Amino acid sequence: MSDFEPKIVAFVCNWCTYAGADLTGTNRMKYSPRVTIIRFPCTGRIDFMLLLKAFANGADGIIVSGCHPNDYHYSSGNFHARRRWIVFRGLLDFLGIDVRRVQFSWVSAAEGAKWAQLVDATAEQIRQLGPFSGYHKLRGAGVE
Amino acid sequence: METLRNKARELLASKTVQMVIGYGRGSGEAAPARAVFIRAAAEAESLIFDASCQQNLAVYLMKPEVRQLGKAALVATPSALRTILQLAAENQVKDHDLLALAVDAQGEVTPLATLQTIEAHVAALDCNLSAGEKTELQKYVALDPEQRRQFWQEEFARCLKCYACRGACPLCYCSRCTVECNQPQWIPVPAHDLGNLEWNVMRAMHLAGRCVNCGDCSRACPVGIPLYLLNQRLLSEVLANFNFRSGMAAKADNAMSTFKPDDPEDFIR
Amino acid sequence: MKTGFYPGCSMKGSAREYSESLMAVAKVLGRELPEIPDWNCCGATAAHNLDRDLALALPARILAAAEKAGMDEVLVPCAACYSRLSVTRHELLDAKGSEALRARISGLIEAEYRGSAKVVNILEWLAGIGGLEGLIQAPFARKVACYYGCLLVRPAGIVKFDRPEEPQSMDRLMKKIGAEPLDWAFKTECCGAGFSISRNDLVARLSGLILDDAVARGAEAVIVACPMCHLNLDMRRPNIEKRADKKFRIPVLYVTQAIGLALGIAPKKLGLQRHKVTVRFSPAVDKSPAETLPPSGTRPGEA
Amino acid sequence: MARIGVFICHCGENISATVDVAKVAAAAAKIPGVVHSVDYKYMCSDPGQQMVSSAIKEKNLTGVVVAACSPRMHEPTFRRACAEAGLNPFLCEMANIREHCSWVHEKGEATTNKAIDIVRTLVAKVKKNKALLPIKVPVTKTALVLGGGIAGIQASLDIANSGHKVILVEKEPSIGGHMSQLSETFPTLDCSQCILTPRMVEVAQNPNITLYSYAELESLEGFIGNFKARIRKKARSLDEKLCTGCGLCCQKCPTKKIASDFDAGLGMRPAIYVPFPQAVPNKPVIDREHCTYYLKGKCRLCEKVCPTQAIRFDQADEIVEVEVGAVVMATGFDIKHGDFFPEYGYGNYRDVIDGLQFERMASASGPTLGEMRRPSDGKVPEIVVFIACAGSRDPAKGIEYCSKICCMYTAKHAMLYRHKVHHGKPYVFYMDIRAGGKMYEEFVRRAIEEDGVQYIRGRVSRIYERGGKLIVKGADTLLGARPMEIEADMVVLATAGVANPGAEALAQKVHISYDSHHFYSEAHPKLRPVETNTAGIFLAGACQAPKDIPESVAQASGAAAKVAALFSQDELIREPLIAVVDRQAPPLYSTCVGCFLCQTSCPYQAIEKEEIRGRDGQLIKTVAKVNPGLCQGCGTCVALCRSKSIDIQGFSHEQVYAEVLALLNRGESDV
Repeated sequence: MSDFEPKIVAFVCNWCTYAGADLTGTNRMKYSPRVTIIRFPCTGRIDFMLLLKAFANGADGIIVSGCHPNDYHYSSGNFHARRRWIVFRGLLDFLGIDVRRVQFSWVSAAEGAKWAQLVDATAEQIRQLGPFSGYHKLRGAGVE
Repeated sequence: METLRNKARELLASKTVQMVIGYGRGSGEAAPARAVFIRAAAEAESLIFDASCQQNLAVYLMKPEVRQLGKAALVATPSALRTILQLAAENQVKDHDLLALAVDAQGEVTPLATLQTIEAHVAALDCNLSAGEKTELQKYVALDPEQRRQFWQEEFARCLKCYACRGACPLCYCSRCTVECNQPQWIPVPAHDLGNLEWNVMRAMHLAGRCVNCGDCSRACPVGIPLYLLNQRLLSEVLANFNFRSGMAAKADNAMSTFKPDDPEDFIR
Repeated sequence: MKTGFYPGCSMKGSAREYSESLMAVAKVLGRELPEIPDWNCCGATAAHNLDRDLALALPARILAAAEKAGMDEVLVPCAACYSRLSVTRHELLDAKGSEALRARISGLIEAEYRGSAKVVNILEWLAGIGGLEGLIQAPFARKVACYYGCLLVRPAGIVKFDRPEEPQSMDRLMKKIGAEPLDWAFKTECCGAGFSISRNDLVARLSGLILDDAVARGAEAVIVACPMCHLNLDMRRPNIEKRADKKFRIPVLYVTQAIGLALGIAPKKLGLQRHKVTVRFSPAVDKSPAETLPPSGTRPGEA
Repeated sequence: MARIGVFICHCGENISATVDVAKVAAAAAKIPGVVHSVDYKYMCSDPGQQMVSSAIKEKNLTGVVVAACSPRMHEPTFRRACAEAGLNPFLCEMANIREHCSWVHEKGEATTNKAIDIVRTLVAKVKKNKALLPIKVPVTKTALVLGGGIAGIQASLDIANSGHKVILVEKEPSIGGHMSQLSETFPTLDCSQCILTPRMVEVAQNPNITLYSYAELESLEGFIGNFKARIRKKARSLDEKLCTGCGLCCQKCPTKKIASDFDAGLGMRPAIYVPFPQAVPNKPVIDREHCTYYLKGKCRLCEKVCPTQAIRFDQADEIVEVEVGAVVMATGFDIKHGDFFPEYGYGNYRDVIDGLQFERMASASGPTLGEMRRPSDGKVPEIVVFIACAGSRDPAKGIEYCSKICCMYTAKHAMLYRHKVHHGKPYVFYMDIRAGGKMYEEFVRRAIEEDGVQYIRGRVSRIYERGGKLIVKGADTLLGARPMEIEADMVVLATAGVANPGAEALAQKVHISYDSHHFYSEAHPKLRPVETNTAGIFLAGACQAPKDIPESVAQASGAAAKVAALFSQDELIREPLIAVVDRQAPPLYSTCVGCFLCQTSCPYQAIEKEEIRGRDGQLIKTVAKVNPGLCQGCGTCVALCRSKSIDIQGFSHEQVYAEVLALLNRGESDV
């Protein structure tokens, strides 16, 4: 499976993790190109159905990251998000969907290094888990 | 059952309510009991109550056609009472919209006129999952992920996307459900594996912290998918992580729209 | 609510009068105090200097026996035992990694320690008994210096009893039996404790300071709630007098003895004859009323 | 049909070094809906921006994607360029192919493909963008200042002098706050009243300032620019217009023995009183809890002696409603008292006093007319021990922070004591001296070297009374932690600075957040110290954290500048990236079913209930409505809403959904 290149989508919050990724850039820190970012105003805005859409359309892994609790721009969006993820992970696990394919984290605007490590670690883990073909095959009827 | 009938006759005669929603004789042994809407004192005779009367009648409180008939007295099983409290917590039911006729296993009828009295009545009940439900749920939790994936794959394969589960559930009262939204198309319309999975995940998530485990969704499912397992799993997750139990108070914040600074986050890097 | 009684070594030996007065008072107050079956030594200061597991296992075995006997709480009159049992309960229940430690210690003592029994000291137990005022036969109308010693109130984080720097619970008890607790400075100062054997010169100095201040303020008795404090303040009186080069007549009473006297129990039953310093009081004298102006710390409108 | 323009930037060679920009431009050109796709060396330069605006005009583009640096850098630049070219600025998006791509990956196929992915994602998003107009919110150009201490006074004067109306509300009968209780102030030893009272008079005389003293905030509703405040004017039991402030009533009042709050419990005051001679307004107040008339219905002596018959015993509280555009919280702080230090005998021994009580003792208008007289027997104390950090920096007492001003006022107290009692012996027990302000260190050195204050580095363990003396047991840690005892005549504790008792209730009334010690929380500790997370509400002075007078005044002027900036425009312009609740034609009116989960989750209380009624006034349904003035656009409600009835402009359901699909190379039709 060494030549398998995972496709990973990162849902991040604009004020903290997106800015953290910018900092990784300004520091010219290199990390795996397998992850592409989609910007949200806050982690509170990330809808669990978007994660399902990402998997359904070919993503092998997902990163969801935002402001650390208490270090928030909007004062409570990340708290609500955390509570939603706890329940969502419980449901995915109960349905037998491998929760290791979704990596949750807090990355602040000052943690450029942490963003690079997070991406590399997630890319490596998803590479070991291999393509999420089981889920992609579910597409059933429809354009193929 | 006699006390129930007298109570209904008395309420209708004195016009305190315009209608009594209760259980009547069903057609054949497949459906021994069905919901009846008594609007005249004379018809109170057809009210029955026995072990087969399980349906959560609170679902009719949210149907516009029933609401416009005026104030109703509802023959309420324990889960129906908890549903009324949860609906009140979500601003759907006001204090004097209805009169609940709480009825327990022995057929004892206690009228509860206000949400306050319903709350007190519910507080005395044991709202945990029954021992049987717990062991069954545990049986699935104990499986390894691949076995669970296989199990649900087979179960969801039978789903016809008929949405009977949505119709039976008293807490599914949205005028336009997200399933009907096509800009963007959140849930695939066809009943293929992906569509069925995404529908069931959405339904379970939308009931997290709200479902009172009345079991009507599973009873309504024509192909017998054990939907109650999903709700019970999330019910216990919400209780374990946030120490929150739905349908216990008329004025309660929803588990998913509130938070505690120290919610568990061991899975977050 | 079943309350067990843990005597420890001193209550059966050098502090017999403490146990006698406790039992006499308990009888009058109609309280059952069954001893914990097959209790063992709590390890006192020796154990935790030698081996941590030993220092935890000994008290754990006591508490496990109490729980097995269905006791909801355990009265531990001796402050040192109270401290050991409280610290053990904290280490095995609340502290970090207590599950693993509890399992290991339960293995050592071959009994399952669950931690259901609370540990209660003499002042907590007495304060919990309502209606004490109603049973007073002869009010103990004396000026008293309440001496708490160290282990009753420390370590504050674990013991969580009264205010560590300026406790009031014994003062309140004394007021209930008609005594007048004095405001003095040595409530929780050290009496010399374990140095009583190895360095009794230190005890003479430290206990001397305590008695000196109590007498200077007109106290007619020092009230204690710990066998070690009683031993140093009473039995070491000759050393104290020799070092201070002056006589100290002031008697040292256990809190249970003072309450016993107020309840009208005969001194002999309270073991007063066992004291080194004879327990004698000069006739009662009337007292001056307290001042009226509020102390500087309180603001107008505040209680 | 969408007509999208894509502009790929080389950024000098920051992007082109590792990303094949030409290939990205070519790939972008093939995306359905893209009608213009070019790359250029410096998109953010003038010629670069010119390319964008001319392309918009020539090809009447309906959307622009600039693939360059982070939107946090140049989004405003390109949005302005589009606006000038006639395209709604919110139809322009930036694709971050520099920080998130070229700078962080090696040159090669994968990097270029990722750049193409990013561009394709943003093109899909821009197709779903809608033209948005900035939100305009009217601004009421009146400020409400809560608290009439030095911070409130300074803020009110600055706002008034910038030409805006101010309503100053003070809880006590007079403004002045704690500063009016001080004797002299560090580091200059200015007499506090001399530098404060002119400002108080200025407040009274300033035409733009309306002063409500002896009044408290009853409630505050609304949002930035449009607050409605209800102020409770507590009944003074006299007619302020008639009263000339002659003070006859206060002299004649028979009930004299009431502990004066202004004198921190040291001195006495009558039932009808003016807190201190220079009070503004100089109108007395009847203390109804102690006045014999209110207790027993007799006396009324003040009414008899009053030359202008101003006394009104039956006067009731009055509620005043005002509309304000901004609020400045300047409610100040308090010092810790009560049975907080039993081991020091504080609250038990009368000669163990706190800082404010020492100030009153040293003040010429104080109960001892400035003489050093100890409270118990009125004797002049020969030996005085000052204890710094009495409660502060002490986690066991629940206060782990440093109260910042005690080292300075303790040095001042010791110095004042020496000035008044030349043969007196002051000791100061301290842990560390914190004198970081301008001329602060010099002030403390002067206390030590010239005024002979004995500083002892160590803590005091216990104070007990013996033979009329206070025995202070401490340790001198600079001399090997040698235990020591001082037989003092008086002890002054520099107790911790804490929030006012009513601070939490007031914060809840005003909807601002506060920390665990009930000090009000600033928006950002370093960069936004005078603002709160609630738009339109600002902070000044010690209500935010203990601080000295210079800082309180500086912060007050800062808050005033913020208010002036807010009032400089007639309307408030806000980014339209806010949530909007779905509205439909009748009979549905809205897909929202009124469960209001969104309302409980909104941290800014921006969601209100709207009752939809038919023409006959009959309530049809109650649905959610977003207040554009308050919504900050976090989107929590959007992801919570089960029926997807609330959406956020700029990150709408359709936009983010399109981004996910485009990123994974799926067309729109692939469901």
